[in-house]
Amino acid sequence: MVDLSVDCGGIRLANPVMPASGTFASELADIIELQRLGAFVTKTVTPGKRQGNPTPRVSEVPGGMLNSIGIPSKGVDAFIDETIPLYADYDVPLVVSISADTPDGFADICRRVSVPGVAAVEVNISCPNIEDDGRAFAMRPETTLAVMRKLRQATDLPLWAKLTPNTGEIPAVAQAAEEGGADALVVANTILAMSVDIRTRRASLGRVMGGLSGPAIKPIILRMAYQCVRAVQIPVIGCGGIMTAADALEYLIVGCRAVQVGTATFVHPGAMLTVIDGLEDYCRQNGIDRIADLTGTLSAEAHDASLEWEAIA
Amino acid sequence: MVDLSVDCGGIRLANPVMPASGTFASELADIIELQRLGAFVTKTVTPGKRQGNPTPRVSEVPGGMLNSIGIPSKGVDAFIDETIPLYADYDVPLVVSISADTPDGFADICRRVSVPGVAAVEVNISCPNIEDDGRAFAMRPETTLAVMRKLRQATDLPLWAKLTPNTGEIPAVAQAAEEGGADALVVANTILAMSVDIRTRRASLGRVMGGLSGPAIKPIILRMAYQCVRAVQIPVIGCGGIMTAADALEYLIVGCRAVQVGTATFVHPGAMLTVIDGLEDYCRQNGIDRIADLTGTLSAEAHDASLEWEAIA
Amino acid sequence: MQATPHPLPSPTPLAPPRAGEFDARIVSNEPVNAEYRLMTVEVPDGAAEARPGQFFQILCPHSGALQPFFRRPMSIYRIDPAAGQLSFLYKVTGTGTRTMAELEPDATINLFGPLGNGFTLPEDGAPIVLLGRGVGLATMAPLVPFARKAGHAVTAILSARTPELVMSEAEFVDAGANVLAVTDSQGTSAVENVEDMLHGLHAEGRLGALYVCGSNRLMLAAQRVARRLGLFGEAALEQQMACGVGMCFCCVRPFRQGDEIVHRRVCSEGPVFPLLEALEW
Amino acid sequence: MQATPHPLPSPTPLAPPRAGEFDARIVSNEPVNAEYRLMTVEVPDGAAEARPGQFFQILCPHSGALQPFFRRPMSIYRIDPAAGQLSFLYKVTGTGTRTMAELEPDATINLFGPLGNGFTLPEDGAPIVLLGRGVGLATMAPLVPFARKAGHAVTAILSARTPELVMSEAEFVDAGANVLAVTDSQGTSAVENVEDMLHGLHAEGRLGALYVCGSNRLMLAAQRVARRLGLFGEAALEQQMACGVGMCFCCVRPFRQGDEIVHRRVCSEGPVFPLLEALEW
Ligand SMILES: Cc1cc2nc3c(=O)[nH]c(=O)nc-3n(C[C@H](O)[C@H](O)[C@H](O)COP(=O)(O)OP(=O)(O)OC[C@H]3O[C@@H](n4cnc5c(N)ncnc54)[C@H](O)[C@@H]3O)c2cc1C
Ligand SMILES: Cc1cc2nc3c(=O)[nH]c(=O)nc-3n(C[C@H](O)[C@H](O)[C@H](O)COP(=O)(O)OP(=O)(O)OC[C@H]3O[C@@H](n4cnc5c(N)ncnc54)[C@H](O)[C@@H]3O)c2cc1C
Ligand SMILES: Cc1cc2nc3c(=O)[nH]c(=O)nc-3n(C[C@H](O)[C@H](O)[C@H](O)COP(=O)(O)O)c2cc1C
Ligand SMILES: Cc1cc2nc3c(=O)[nH]c(=O)nc-3n(C[C@H](O)[C@H](O)[C@H](O)COP(=O)(O)O)c2cc1C
Ligand code: FES
Ligand code: FES
Repeated sequence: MVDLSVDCGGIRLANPVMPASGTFASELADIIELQRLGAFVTKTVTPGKRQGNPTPRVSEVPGGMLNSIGIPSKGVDAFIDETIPLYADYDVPLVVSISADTPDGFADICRRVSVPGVAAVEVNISCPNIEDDGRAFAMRPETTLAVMRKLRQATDLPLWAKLTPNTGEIPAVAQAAEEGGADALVVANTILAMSVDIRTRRASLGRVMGGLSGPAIKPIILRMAYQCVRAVQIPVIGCGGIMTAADALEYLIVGCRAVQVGTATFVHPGAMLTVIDGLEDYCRQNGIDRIADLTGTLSAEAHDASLEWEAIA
Repeated sequence: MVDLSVDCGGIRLANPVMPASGTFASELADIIELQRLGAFVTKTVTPGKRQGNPTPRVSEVPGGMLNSIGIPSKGVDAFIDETIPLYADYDVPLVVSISADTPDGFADICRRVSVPGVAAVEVNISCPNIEDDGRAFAMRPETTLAVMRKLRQATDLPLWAKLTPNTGEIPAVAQAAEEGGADALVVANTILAMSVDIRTRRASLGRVMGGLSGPAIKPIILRMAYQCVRAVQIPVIGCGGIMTAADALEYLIVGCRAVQVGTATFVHPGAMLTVIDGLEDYCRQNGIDRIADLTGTLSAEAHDASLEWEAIA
Repeated sequence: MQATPHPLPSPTPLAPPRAGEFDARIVSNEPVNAEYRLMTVEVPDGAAEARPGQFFQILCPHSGALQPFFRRPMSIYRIDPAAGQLSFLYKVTGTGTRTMAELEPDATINLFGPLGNGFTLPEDGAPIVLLGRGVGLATMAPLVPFARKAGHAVTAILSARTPELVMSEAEFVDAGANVLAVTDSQGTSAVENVEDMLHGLHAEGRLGALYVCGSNRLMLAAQRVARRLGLFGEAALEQQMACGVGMCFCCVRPFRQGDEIVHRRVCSEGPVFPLLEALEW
Repeated sequence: MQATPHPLPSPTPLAPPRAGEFDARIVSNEPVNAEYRLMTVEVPDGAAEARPGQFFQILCPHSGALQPFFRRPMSIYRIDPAAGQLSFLYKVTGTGTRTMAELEPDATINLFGPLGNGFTLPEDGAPIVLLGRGVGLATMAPLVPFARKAGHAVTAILSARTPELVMSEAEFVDAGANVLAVTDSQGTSAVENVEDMLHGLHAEGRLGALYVCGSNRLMLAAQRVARRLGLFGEAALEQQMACGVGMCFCCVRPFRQGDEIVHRRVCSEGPVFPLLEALEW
């Protein structure tokens, strides 16, 4: 028997596989055995009600998808009353993803979702901060540190900071999140992108730009996860383009403690379970008793060269 | 007859399609009719001789490839003596890509390659600047402005600045390049990424991290090209993931004046010619007499929303 | 919530079977006309219990440069629980349907479903009228045998560009529907004419509830008639989908709910909605 | 530059035909043993003029989850200009070769080539010895008929794990080579034994030039023998490729050039190199 459990950012998970925010909902209970997941992560909830973006909200591109769903939200009160209870019967830690457009608003919603039944709070700091010209909090270390400090004071629950891959300085942002009190990092959200329908000459999304997710981004996010692992002491949760156990293994090997699976669930509703099974098989075949031992086993010999690496030219 | 010619950053091209630096060499003359290309762009040359990176230097990933070729270079003197003359017999503008690891070194090599037979200089400022901790020049607006000012003084030839997509502030970097004297922008170089062989638990590249290119990056680079088009007055040359004429059309529609084709040539050696043919067909079928008229024809109605866009959440 | 009262008792909900992902063997995949094809697949126990109006998310294969990433939603066109078979009637339009069209019998195709909420029938055996065009006919076809079995008289108004393109007429007739074809080329498909036909059917006692799919114009016409006559009705709607099960919120459309305009997910809250709540697109 | 003098006149360069990208019809694609398959394709005029040691860049199809991105380099195994056919002998190892293996006769496959520089033969009709293992046999096989036609006696030492895995023995014999098989299971493939065999062949006047491919150990042995006896020789090498034509510099390997270690591109400066310049890998 392989021990798949991991300690991750203040909570213990039965296995390192969980859904990515916005790609999971209780509706999935009709289709797969939710009890088998390492954690539940909810769609980001905002303080007030929001409609989300105009349609078309998604578009497929080679090896992935664009989305500009935005954050349609019924507001935090309805979320606490209606959504949290949906998961009460499961013996799986519930991680609530939150966002707000000011640091104080963020702290406030964080306080409000810190209720029984919630195991950790994932803070989606990849969203725009209206006090910084609409730049996402996690674009810069300074704004990351500031918002994380406020969030840290707002809750005793474990805090997971979800970073944006759109920044040019992810290691520094990761360090700022750690310094600000994050218990784990989720690396990362979607990459800003777009596509055009050449027949109509219109952007394929109603909002023109949107977030790229799916296999296309995996090599980029894997690199960022690896950079973060080397920059901080807290656990890093890899998230980007995981379709199979092999993809999840890459994240664990470069040093992630756990992974989130997003877009894959849209293509294969059972993708998370297939990943869990595949991780177990890999461990068994490779004589690994505890999956936690796999974390950070990237062969060391090439590391030094990469330390100085900045661009490829 | 469709007029495919475009004015682009100080030179006139017979058509808007050219190779991306590092994915083209005179060897291609044995295989395709080079005379049909809009321009020639050479592999980046550095002041001195360089070996390049350890192997494996490439790895395939879903929808693209990683490379850590580095810049093996025979040095600028051999380049001027041996490489430039190879293109003397063609009636196609020759664009020489250069790089160096200090601003002064950059200015110096720029001066030296400004010889007869060279139509424009592409400055690969996506490469590390040893005076800025090895960060690439084009990671920040300040270092971009500084190096572009020096380069501008070093040559009277048109200067094309090739940006890196690894920055979090590409519009500001684009503006700095323009302010520093660039005649056009090439958007963009490869995206830093990595992958791991889960059997050996080694990075698949000898250098661990490398640049992602090919279809996987197209939606990201297209977004950046669009952002740059809106940020500057000088022409933008789109470069990233173009495999077909449809891909090139997306770049033109969002506002690029010309395009560069890289990785596609490795898969289909005739890719650039297929793109040229496809552009001509599209113009003919859509009643467009001059391809230059297609630039920037993205349907305007959705633009406003995207102006405020910063992150998707 | 139904915006206007209707004279029929509350409809019977048809509980869908549990949805699943599975590989199905293709029995046949033949062109029906220049644009449409009919694919019949063998499905595991239970899946053939799907209800009219429900749909499957089809994983279209990759083929050369065509690399569909999302699944494609397709209504169930024919349900044959005895044979354990389902059919899809689909229009070959883009990437995914083109690769679907290339599949040969005996190949497998990955399906996810049945998904969504099917049509509901009035309880009192009232006569029903189906109104459809194009792909909409595929969605409504399986309602005919279900409604007949439940004792409803069925009239189907099938709209198309030309008489040759009126699809599935035989399918509807065989299943026991009274079919009226209207076409653009004969000038019979104009909205006013269809509205007149509906009033005529009502006068003859043949219109007790109204179902519509596949055309915005027809839906608006059906809404006017249903509002005027106080009829129960349903509309099956389309929207681009990613997850197909209510998680991603990409498939929303606006609906009238009392005085409010609300967003609902076509996949999980539909694709069949109360006729009078649907907004035009 | 040849590092040591050799007693043979300078070799005859064999000018390769112009390379091109084209779709080829597959004539057959059969397993040869548990690991290897043989694919024969019909090629347009000119392409069948390829030279031994040259290779093609094969665009392997996408198949389900297997999505090879790069082309795969494959040596030409058999050249039949009369029939306008070429064959590749390939080992099914990873993504690309697995999708190649799925192709049926009459399907098309996209090829780019012929590429690279082939083997050169000594001018004076000296007897030659080929030394190969595994995939290396595929690369050297077409050299046999070429060398025989040019008047060279040919001995081929074929190395393998077991006698059953000695590939292409018949191909070599039919083309006129004297074949010596050495295997691990029989204990005959050890480097020392092979070196002894080479010395023996030299003593018999059967070793005038030496060609090696497919094993680092064998290459080093061949280098020792060639250096000791002052022989002309060539080694065909492998390295991962992207462009296949010298543009991307991913396929470099280190070589001895006088006192220097230099990088050369296997695709365009090779894949056949002077034996004594190649460095072990
Ligand atoms: C619930 C439901 C049931 C449907 N039933 C049928 C049916 O029985 N027969 C039939 O022919 N068609 C049906 N459609 C429409 C069908 O899904 C589209 O024609 C199909 O997705 C087009 O895919 P494509 O790859 O050919 O086109 P592409 O243009 O390549 O598709 C690109 C993207 O747009 C989406 N898309 C394109 N058109 C539509 C559309 N009309 N509705 C929703 N998404 C779309 C695709 O799913 C894909 O995500 C149904 C749609 C829905 C929502
Ligand atoms: C000039 C040349 C001639 C060759 N001739 C033959 C031949 O006749 N028969 C034969 O069976 N094999 C030959 N090979 C090796 C063959 O190219 C590889 O076995 C093949 O590329 C493996 O592809 P894959 O998709 O199965 O493996 P994967 O592991 O999926 O390949 C991943 C990547 O590594 C590359 N790669 C893997 N192994 C090798 C290798 N040994 N050499 C170069 N690249 C490799 C692939 O091309 C691809 O880019 C030759 C190689 C070269 C360079
Ligand atoms: C449709 C969709 C909606 C998403 N919504 C959210 C969200 O509400 N909050 C959030 O933090 N991330 C959201 N994401 C990002 C995912 O959580 C994840 O970071 C990203 O998709 C990369 O992982 P993947 O490639 O496995 O999908 C969303 C992604 C998609 C595709
Ligand atoms: C093998 C390889 C080598 C490259 N070398 C260079 C280089 O020397 N200088 C440079 O500016 N860009 C270099 N690039 C980047 C390309 O010019 C181009 O910006 C990038 O590949 C994106 O375009 P693509 O997706 O069409 O390949 C290289 C790319 C590849 C794949
Ligand atoms: S398709 Fe995902 S919510 Fe409807
Ligand atoms: S494969 Fe590109 S240089 Fe050899």
